[in-house]
Amino acid sequence: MAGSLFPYLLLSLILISLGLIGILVRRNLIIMLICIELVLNGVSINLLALNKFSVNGSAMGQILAIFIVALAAAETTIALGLIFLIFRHYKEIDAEKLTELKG
Amino acid sequence: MIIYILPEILTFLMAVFFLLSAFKKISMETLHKTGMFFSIINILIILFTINLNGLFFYGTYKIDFFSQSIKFILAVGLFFIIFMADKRIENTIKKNYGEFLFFLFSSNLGMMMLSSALEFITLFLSLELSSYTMFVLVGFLKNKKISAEAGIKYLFIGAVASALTLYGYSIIFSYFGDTSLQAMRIGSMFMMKDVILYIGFIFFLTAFFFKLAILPFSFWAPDVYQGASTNVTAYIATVSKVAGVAVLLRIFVYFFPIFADQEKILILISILTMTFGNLVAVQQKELKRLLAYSSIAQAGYMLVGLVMFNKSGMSSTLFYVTAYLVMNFTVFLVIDQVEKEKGSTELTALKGLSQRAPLLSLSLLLALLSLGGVPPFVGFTGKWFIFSSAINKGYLTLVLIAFLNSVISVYYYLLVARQAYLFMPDEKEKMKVTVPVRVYSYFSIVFIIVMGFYPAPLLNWAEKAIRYLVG
Amino acid sequence: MNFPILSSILIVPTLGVLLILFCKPEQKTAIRVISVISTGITLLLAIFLMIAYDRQAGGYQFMEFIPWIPQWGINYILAVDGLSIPLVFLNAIAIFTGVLASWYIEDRTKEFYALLIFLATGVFGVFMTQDLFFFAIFYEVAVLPMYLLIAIWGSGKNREYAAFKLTLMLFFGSAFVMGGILYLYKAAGLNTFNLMELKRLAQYPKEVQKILFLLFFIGFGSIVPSFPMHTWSPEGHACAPTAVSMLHAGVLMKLGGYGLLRIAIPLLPSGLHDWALLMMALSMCNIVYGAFTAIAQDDMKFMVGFSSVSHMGMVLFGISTMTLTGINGAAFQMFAHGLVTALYFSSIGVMYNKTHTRMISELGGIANVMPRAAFFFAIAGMAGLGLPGFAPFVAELMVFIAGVSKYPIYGIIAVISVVVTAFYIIRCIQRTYFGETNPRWKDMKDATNFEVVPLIILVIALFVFGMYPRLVLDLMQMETKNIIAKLALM
Amino acid sequence: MSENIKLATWIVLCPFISLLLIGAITRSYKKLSALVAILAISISTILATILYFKNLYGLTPQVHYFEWLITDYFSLKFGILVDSLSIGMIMVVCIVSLLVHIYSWGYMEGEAGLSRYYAWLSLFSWAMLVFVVSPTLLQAFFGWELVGAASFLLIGFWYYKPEAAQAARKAFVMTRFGDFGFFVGLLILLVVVGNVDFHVLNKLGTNMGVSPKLITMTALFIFMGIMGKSAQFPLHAWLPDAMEGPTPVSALIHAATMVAAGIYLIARAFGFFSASPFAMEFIAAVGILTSFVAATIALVQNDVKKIMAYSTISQLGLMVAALGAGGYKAGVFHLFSHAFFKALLFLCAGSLIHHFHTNDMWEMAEKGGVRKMKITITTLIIGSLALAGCPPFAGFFSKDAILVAFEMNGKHTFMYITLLISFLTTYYSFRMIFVLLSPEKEHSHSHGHEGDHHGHGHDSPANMTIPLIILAVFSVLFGFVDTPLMNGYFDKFLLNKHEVEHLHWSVMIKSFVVFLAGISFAYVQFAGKTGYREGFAEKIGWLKALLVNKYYVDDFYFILVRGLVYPFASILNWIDRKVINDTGVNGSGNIVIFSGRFISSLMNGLLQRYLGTSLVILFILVFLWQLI
Repeated sequence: MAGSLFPYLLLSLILISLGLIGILVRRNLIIMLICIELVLNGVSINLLALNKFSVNGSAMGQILAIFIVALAAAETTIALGLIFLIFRHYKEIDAEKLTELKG
Repeated sequence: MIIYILPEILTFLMAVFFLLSAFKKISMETLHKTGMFFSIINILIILFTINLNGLFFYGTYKIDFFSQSIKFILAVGLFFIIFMADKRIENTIKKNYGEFLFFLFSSNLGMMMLSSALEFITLFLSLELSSYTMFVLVGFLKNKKISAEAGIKYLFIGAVASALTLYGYSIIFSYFGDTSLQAMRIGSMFMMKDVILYIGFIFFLTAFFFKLAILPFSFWAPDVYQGASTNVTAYIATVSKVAGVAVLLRIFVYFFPIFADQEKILILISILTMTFGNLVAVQQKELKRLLAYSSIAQAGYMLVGLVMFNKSGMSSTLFYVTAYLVMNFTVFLVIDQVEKEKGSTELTALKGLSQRAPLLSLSLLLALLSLGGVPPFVGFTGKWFIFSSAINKGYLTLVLIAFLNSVISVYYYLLVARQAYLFMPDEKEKMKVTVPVRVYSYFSIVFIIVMGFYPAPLLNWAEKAIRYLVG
Repeated sequence: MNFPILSSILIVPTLGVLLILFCKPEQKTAIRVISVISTGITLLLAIFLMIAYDRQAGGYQFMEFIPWIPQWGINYILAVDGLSIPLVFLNAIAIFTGVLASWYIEDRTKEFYALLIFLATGVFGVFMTQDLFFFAIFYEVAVLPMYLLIAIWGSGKNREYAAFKLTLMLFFGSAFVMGGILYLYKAAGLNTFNLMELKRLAQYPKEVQKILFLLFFIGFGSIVPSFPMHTWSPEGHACAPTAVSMLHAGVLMKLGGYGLLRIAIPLLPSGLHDWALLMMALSMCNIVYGAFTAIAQDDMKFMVGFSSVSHMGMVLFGISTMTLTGINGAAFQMFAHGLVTALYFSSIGVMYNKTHTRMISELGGIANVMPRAAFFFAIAGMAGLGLPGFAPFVAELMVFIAGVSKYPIYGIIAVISVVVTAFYIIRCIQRTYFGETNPRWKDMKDATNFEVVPLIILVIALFVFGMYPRLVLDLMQMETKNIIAKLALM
Repeated sequence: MSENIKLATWIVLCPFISLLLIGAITRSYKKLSALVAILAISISTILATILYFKNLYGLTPQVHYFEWLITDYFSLKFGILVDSLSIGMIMVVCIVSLLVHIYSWGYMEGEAGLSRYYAWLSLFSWAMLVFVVSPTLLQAFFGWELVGAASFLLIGFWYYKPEAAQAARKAFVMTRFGDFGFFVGLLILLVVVGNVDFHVLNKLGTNMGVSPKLITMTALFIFMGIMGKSAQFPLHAWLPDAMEGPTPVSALIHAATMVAAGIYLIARAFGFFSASPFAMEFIAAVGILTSFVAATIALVQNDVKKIMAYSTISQLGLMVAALGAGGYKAGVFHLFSHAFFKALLFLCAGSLIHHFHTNDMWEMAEKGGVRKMKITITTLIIGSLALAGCPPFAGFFSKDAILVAFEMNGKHTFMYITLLISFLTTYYSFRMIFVLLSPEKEHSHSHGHEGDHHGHGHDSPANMTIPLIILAVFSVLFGFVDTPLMNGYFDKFLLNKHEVEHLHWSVMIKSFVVFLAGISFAYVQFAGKTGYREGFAEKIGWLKALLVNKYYVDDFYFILVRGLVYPFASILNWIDRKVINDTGVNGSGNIVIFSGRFISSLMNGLLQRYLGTSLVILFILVFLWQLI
């Protein structure tokens, strides 16, 4: 076997946790968008690794990974559209400033 | 074969038509009329295909009485929304009404496919389709600051939720190999269930909790309900809830063997959701925000029904969610009429409504009391079935907590109703109410009272749908 | 009996409500006429029921059975027996006199009468239904309109607070009742809400009975106002309009007692045994505490509210003795107290319409100006303090006999309330009606003939059932006998 | 149903019918309702006399029941009991009530609520008759309470007068306090014995099932009720204030019938009471104490009706003491005779008040002209002589019977105290007579109050004086009933004991000597002088203060109510308002509101805070999983 499953799982866990922390810490919306991409990629790696090692005979994992890429793209376009709108209203894209709706 | 998936195809074509209409100068009224016409055709087609049965696309797409009836409800919900978005709507929507309808129809298409999807990839794709279109709908009011803010919040929380779902699914996938839910059910019969699988399952559920606004991922609801335009909020609050419940019904049927005796965690989540929704709703001064928290609380009650993993629990949840659609839509309709009249959705905007629009305020009162679970109305009967299925599994404390929660909910629903009945209106003259709204109010009053007192028709329909689902 | 008399008792008022809703708000007289006719017909039906019920056979009669939702075991069952006929009759009188007494309502009469009759329909439903699902529905239908009735047409500055407190506390109680009913349904395992089947077949283990009875006691106790949950009752009565407080204290409080006697005790006898002491202690508080607090009240309706708390405490006290006399006394006290409180509130209402104040300190010498209103309040007072010749004396006698035989010391302490009740009622009569007339009320005119009609009906009823209680007691006896039989089995 | 029972039922029903008639039909016609009431009571009196003459020499008790209330192990019955005691009492009640009805025709004419007055009188007579004929203690309690209610309504007849309202309230509450004891005694008997018929009760001492201690307790409880109704020592304070009511009412209720109900009850349940020696001792002691206290207070009273009230309490005390000492015949005989001459005295006082429009005897004396009211003053003197116990009059024989009873039952101390009391009685009654008869002043300094000595010459109208004459005749002749002259008719009638009692000369002489002492002492101090004179009691400073303040009993009750009942009620009210309502109910409401407010402050709109909390909750749930 070309290697064991564990390093892949570890890598994807690291990627996901980095992404999540990035979303919570960084205030810039676009950076947050990048972090979401990071999380999605982590999940794809995890999916591919599991499909290779613990599931034999079906490539559904890899098909799903491809779909994830497509979905991420769609999501990013909508997100950028909205961020563009916020920039027009708030003149800055800082997540801390978006507190008009609260309570 | 075409007949079976005719509703989906038609909805897709309608969506494309509205997309193209954006380029031509078509007036808002004609678009509104065509939209209404198309949704009526949609309803008729679904009615036509209601009793069909079949499995398509290599077993990933199931058409049965359950999925067709869910599609019927979604189509009726869409019709209500379009009929509400009449000419007095905000002018940003009025100017690009075509795109508005395009997103509405595509989101409806996503939800329709969601109710029939039997395989994870189709399921996830239709879920994302409906979510993404709703992100756009929320941010549709370009000129309003809060709409953009609501949109971005809705998107980010949605994105995180779907990412976690994918991660959860990857764990589940490693156990079964095949993405179709049927394989999972058979596979899980004889395999040893360990902790990792359950953790994977909880992560898997996050996107659906996000859809239904159940506690871990429900914080978006107040801001989005308040930020979006009232029509879009109505759409999110009613139709997407029905779709969410449908997909969870589908999932829990197939995941039942894995999850047979592990429902304690889900019960805890439902109690937390109920209590969170009711407690915070008491504070709210703004109508739409109050309704957001109330919809979180209602989602808690629905989760109780879902989590019971037995036929009666599921049929009562389906009954409750249908009734919830009608009740919630009535309240949103009244808020929409008042907002168009007064321009504000503050609690005080309803002041003296009973003098100015007696019919509207009566339907508002009945809908609110029914949401609060007050007996002669359908809300109570729905709760009664859910909790009697819950108590059949011996959860007495859960039922007591739920009933006490509904007592708190009666308090803030009465806070809204008292504005209409106890105070004198500022202006004296009567509020003009268009005929369709008047017809709908009569329909909702009759529905709420009759279905509350004699629920057999709705209940039999729900049970038949669940029989097909489990069947 | 092919003519569905019981459903007609439910349908006639509902038709009345619908008719009222369809006429325009300005046609005030039409609205009033419709409500009087509909409640009048119901009263005739109730009287017919009282006569037509053949007393030898006993048990459930006039049964109507329609399967409603078979898969959940819910069916529309209406049947009456010895215990429910008097209470249906009481409710019919209360709503009829209530409608007559609220002739003065001018603002939004349409909604007022619709809600009032809707409330009475709920109470009718509770007393007649034998299905737990419909019991739950009618139980809260009876509570639901209270909020609007008090908040909109009530009097006094904090009537909103009183309306909210009343509605929420009653809903809080009903939450426990609902939980209890559902658990009854599950623990019986017969998959039916039909009360008659449950009574015949259901066997509940001891500890289940213990928990369930506690649930029902908290639920029904909050509407009977048993001690800790009673604060809504005086405030609710004080702020409610006359007809509403007549109906409320007259009939609504009996739902709790009736619920205990109909559902909790027959199905959970050992539960009653476990909790009898607690019930007795709380009812003791009710009786003595309610009576003493009534002394310190300056508002007449508050005083009557606390006296209702004290008298309803006797119902619980009667039940807690678990003897035939005690339960009979409790059932009759529910009936008698209903009449007395209706008379109290209507007579205060007659005076209140003219003086617009209920504070004893502000009123004085009203009898010189309004001798008729004074006379009727005096009669209500005399009946209230348990003067023989009126119905409450009989009930108190039976409850105290059972009390003294079961708990001698507590029984005697409970009897003290008789003196205290006399003290505050006579004090109220003396300070409001006797003595020189307060200059403010010099030009009051006396109660018109029309206002006096409901009062006369109530006085006659009080007197007839006081002098010859067996008219109602024999009816109740049949039902309480088989309750006792069930209790004896324990 | 035997003949007697039929008669008795009609006697009882007549006043009730008149009450219904007045209440329903003749309410607005004053004259008509008065006629209806007088007609009804006269029919009852005629039937009563027929009943009396039918069984002139007493009869065995005849009872007829009907089931009023059935409970599980016993049934409560109502009915009619006719025996010599009840016939005697019916006769007394009917006669006095009839005379008072006629008397009030004159006294109350021109009064606003005359029909209401006659309605309440009929209610009272009906209730009293129900009480008299009751075969069971429960029906007795039934009549007992109704009588109390009727007296409340009649005392408070002039309700626009605040003192009348206050007096009515005091009367009702105090008697009600007594009734609490009666009710508790009744309940214990019902529970222990199950059947409360008098013939069962009277034989209670014999049957072993019931412990003597229990009999004593119930007897004392019931006696508490009697203390309330018949104004015995601690609970007597209401009777003097009850004089606020119209005088005919005082004559009927607070002299002859209602206050005598207690004594009648002891007589009726004499077997039951005598079953416990301790109870009898207690009753006798309370009786004699009341009698002494009331007699002393009467010495310093100036209001004519107050003197009569205190003398009634004193005579009642004597009757209670006689019964307590075991003198069944003596108590009942004094009860009947006292009813006649006390009613007479009250009615005379009434006609005086009606004439002079003032209650105070000194003012009457100043106005003069009392001598002119021939009939009133002569009947007044006859009544006082009877009260004081002058030989030929009724009072003498009945008091003598009591003295004999004390002596026979070995209560010598009681006998001497009674002699002292009869001395005081003679003294205060003749104090009043002599003050009234004092020679008119020479009008020199009649302080110029309104000079309307309007016709101070003539007497009260006919319909007031005729009852006086009838009652005077009774007060004179009734005494002989018990003497050998009519060969011991009263013993034969009451106890159907056939041998004739010989007169106890020693006792008679003693009481006559005491009478003479009393009348002469009063003559010395009061006759022949004008202006305000002071009796021996008023001269002693501390005694006068003590007696005027009525032994501070009223103040005691005032402090009890003000200092104890009201504060206790307000404390409870405070608890109810603050503790249960504000902290308990509102408290739980506030918990919901504040927790909601706290959470909503958490939701401050920050996107990253939302995501953070969501993820944290999710991870907690996942780890918590294993613990649930």
